[in-house]
Amino acid sequence: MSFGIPFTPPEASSIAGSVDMLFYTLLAFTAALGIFLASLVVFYAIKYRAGSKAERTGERARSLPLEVAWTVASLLIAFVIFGWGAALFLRREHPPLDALEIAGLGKQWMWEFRHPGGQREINELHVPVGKTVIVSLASQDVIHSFFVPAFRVKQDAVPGRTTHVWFIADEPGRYHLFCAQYCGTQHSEMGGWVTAMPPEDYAAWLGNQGKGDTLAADGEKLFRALGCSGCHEKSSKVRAPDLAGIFGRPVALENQQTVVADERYLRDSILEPKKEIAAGYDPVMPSFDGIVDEGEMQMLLAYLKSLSPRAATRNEATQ
Amino acid sequence: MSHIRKLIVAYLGLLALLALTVGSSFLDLGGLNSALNLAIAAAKAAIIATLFMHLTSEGILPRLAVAATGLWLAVLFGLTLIGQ
Amino acid sequence: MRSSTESVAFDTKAREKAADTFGMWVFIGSEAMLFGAILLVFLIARISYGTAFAAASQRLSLPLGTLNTAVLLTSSFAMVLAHTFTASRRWRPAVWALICTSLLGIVFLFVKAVEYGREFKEGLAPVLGAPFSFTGPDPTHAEFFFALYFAMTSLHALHLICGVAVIAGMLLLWPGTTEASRTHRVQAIGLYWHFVDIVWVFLFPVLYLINR
Amino acid sequence: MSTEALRPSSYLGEGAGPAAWLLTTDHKRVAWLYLMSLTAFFFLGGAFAVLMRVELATPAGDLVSDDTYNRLFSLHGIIMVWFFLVPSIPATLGNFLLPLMIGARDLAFPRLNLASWYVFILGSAFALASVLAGGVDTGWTFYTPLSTLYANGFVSMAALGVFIVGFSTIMTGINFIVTIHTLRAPGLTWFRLPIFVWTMYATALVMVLATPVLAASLILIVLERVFGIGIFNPALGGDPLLFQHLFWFYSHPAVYIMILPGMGVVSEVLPCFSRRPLFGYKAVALSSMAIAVFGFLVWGHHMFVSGQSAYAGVLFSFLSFCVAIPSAIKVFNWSLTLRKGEITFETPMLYALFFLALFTFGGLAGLFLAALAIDVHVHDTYFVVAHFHYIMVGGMVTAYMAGLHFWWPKLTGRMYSETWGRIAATVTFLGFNLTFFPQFVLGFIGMPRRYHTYPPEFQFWHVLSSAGAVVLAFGYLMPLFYLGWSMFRGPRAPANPWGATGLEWQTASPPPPHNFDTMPSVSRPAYDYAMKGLQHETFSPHKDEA
Repeated sequence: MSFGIPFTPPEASSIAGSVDMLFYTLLAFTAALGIFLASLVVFYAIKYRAGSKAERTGERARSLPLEVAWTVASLLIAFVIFGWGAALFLRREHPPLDALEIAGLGKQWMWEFRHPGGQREINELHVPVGKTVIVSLASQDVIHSFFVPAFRVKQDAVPGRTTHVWFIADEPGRYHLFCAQYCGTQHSEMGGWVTAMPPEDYAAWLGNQGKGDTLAADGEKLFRALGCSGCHEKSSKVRAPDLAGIFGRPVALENQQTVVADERYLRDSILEPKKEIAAGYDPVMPSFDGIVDEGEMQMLLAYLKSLSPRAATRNEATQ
Repeated sequence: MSHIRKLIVAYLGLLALLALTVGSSFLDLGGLNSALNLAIAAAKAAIIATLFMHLTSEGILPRLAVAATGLWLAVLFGLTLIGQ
Repeated sequence: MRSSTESVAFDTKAREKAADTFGMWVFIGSEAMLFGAILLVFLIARISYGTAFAAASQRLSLPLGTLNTAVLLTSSFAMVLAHTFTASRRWRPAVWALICTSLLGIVFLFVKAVEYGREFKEGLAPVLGAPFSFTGPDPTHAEFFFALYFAMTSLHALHLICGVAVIAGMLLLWPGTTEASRTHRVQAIGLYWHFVDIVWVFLFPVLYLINR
Repeated sequence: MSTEALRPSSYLGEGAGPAAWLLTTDHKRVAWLYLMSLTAFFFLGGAFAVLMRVELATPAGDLVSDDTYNRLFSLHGIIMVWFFLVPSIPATLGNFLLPLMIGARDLAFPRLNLASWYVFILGSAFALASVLAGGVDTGWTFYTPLSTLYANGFVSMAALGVFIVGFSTIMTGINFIVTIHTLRAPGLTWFRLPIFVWTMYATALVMVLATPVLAASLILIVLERVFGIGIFNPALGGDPLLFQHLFWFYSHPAVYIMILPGMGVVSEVLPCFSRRPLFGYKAVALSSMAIAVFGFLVWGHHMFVSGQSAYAGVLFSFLSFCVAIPSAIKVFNWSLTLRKGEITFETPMLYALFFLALFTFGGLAGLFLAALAIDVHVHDTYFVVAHFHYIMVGGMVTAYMAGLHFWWPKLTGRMYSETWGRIAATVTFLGFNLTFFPQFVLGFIGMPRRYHTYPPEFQFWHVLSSAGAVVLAFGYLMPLFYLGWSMFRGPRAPANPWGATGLEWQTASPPPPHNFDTMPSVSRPAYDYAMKGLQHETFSPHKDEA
């Protein structure tokens, strides 16, 4: 019917259907309203054209009931659309438990992904169908944006912080992956394909990728190489906080406040250790700003998360 | 002449407030220091605006301009801080 | 009749004066948004890096800052005197008051320059490629503080320089101007001058008085 | 009052020569200075757009390189937004008409008005210099840290140009606010003002209060690029999202700077050619003010996927739906104005009706973008591009053309060719829809914006859009010729060729140097078309030529 001309994007994720439902409902509503207004104007334009014999008595230039009526009606309709859109949007905050977490790193001009097993791909992302996938996004340089139209998901990757996007692919296939935020010269080349495959195929694919170390294991190596373990291990002479089980736990700070040790806190503690000092410890840790790049940061975070096995799959801060 | 006397009092008041704000910064009031400093700054601004700039005696229009600016600054600060 | 007003648009002097005053206030509102936006940037940074900012703030010279605040308040007082004298057509004291105002403005700029010089010498000026050396707990964000400090104070100083230039120009043209236009101009520059003073009244505690 | 026999000397006749024009403080001449400069920028920005569309006719990047393409869309945006759309109606028609409409001899600050044009020219010089030096590749949004640390174009120079032009905008804004408050003719109360004046007031308010925030963020960008201070640089403790907050605090209200004057023009044209008072005058007037105020509360809807907190996103979405209401009210009122009218379809009316269609359409598309879950999908795609152009080009530029034709007799004292006018309006309307409607589809199927190359399955829609762009270009070139021709050869226009109400029509065409021979006073509401006693001079070009 469509002669190869695309009119709609593929629906390939668990949320795509509900987003499209809202889209098409809104489309029907706006089309109806648009056609109604257009017909009204055309009707008036013909009926009341100069010289026509239309009845023109009883004209009024204002009508308070009418103004109030359409203002209230517009408001009510607007609130319904708002509520619907917001309810779907807030699901972004609450990914299902037991997710597969993949680290995504944007840099000019490529996407680099690391699977939990350490398998690395560039501008390609393989994911299993039917399983929640959380991509934790970071950027090496400028702002990028992870966009898979078929999944109806998009999230900016902002330098200096970690953001998350999650989806459940429900239709095997190859789908476009784009960078949606303009990021410089080769912006339009930055992207590739997301391949959604049945879980068994995904497992097989992972197996064929060669046995790299896991992301967490790489992080652990880095943790030793950078000398972090020198202070943070229990046997160390320098008194530094023990990091076992740190992720997701509340930390008492010197200024009497308490923060939850989320990714933001861990990242800041590595790059800006003087910012939030854990209560009872001297502020002796040097900053690793400029020493640890974004890719290495993801490894370190994966390692630190792996020290709290229960919390690691829960994603407490999807923004 | 009483007008000039009023201005002199305002001027001395400004200097007194300056002394107060500098002095208070040597006391440790916790989070209150910043609040106090800003309150004093607002008081100084109010003195300058009403007595030096005749904000309240030039009709409604200048006050309208100040009110609009205040509203917009509040929006800028408020909504940006919410977004943080 | 039209000659009594400056602009062809008005037919009475009173309406023109009201319009001038209002125009100046709208301009001040616009300027307030400019400084407000930069203060917002500062505020957000201050919330994130409170300790570093407090430590960096300690390195500013409180005596010089306080002196400068007093100087600027005094200049505003001189300005309002000039306005009062012009209103009662006492031209000679008005001129002296204006001279005082601009001289105090220059004193402020001079003291500010001394402060800048001190900060450059101590390596606290992360601008123009000057080396930055700060021995404190968190030099990165102390540098951030100084960057904002230089941005904000130099923008303020730029406004003050404009004010001094306008007063100087007005004094040069003084003998040849009509009484009506003198009143006009003193009124307008007065409002501007007081506004620049108010900006400093906020900058001073925000920059110099963080947890002394 | 102004009969053909006793034509008073017009503002156009007072002193020819470059000096008489370049040093004028007459608001009508300053309007012409702006009109000339803005027309040049409009066609420059349009040329960039056509080049872009030609490049996009094929999926591969075969006409220009990626760097060149990025510069094309950046310059297209920068020039169209700051050097055409923001000043367009206020600085040309607004400058010309505001004093006429309120019965004043000039704006409150005539010299400031002239100065604003020189500041505009200075800013343009910087912008053009950056174009000639090699352009900018940041997009018109100057997002950090791309613009501060990575872009290799002449960012500082362009930012400086925009910064300076901002001052000219502020000057115009101050002038308008003060003029409307202090120079209204006796009896011209607020609720007797033409809607055009209301929208100018609302626009001026936004100009004065939002532009300084843009100025601040541009200062910080330049300081960051030149002096290396790191306010938006995460490595130095800065926050790249803070820039987006500051930028959109200005730039979202700025789209209301661009559209409000268009709404004002249409509110003048529709009643005139329907011979009916504007329906719901007070609602339209107050909704303009509501748009100006609410417009400041919604900037965060540009940042739904930026990483700002989800709850801020929900709040901004809610406020965005609220700002849709005043626009909807306006559309309903405009439509009902036609009811029981005596409608004729001269060129300005055609443009106004096209505005109504395109603005409504673009506004409805805005509902999709404000709805959070849909925005996540279509954000940063061609859907946004299409929405923006429906409002800005379909809405604003169409209204600008309506206004230009409507007041052309007043500006020049000449009539343009009605036939050519109607043809151009229709060609523009068709070309516009052909260009931008396919972009809605493109956005929905996932085509990101600012792409130099794209996957081949999107080509069909891109080809349609590119073809439309060529038609649209012809639609905009036509008026350049027939309006230009009419300036010298067009038949003389009477004072009130359309039989319109409004003070500007009560003085001669073109008006005398200080606008009115006798200063008017007002005792009737605006759009008093029901009143049959109004003195109409019906216009017939053939009678006049003979």
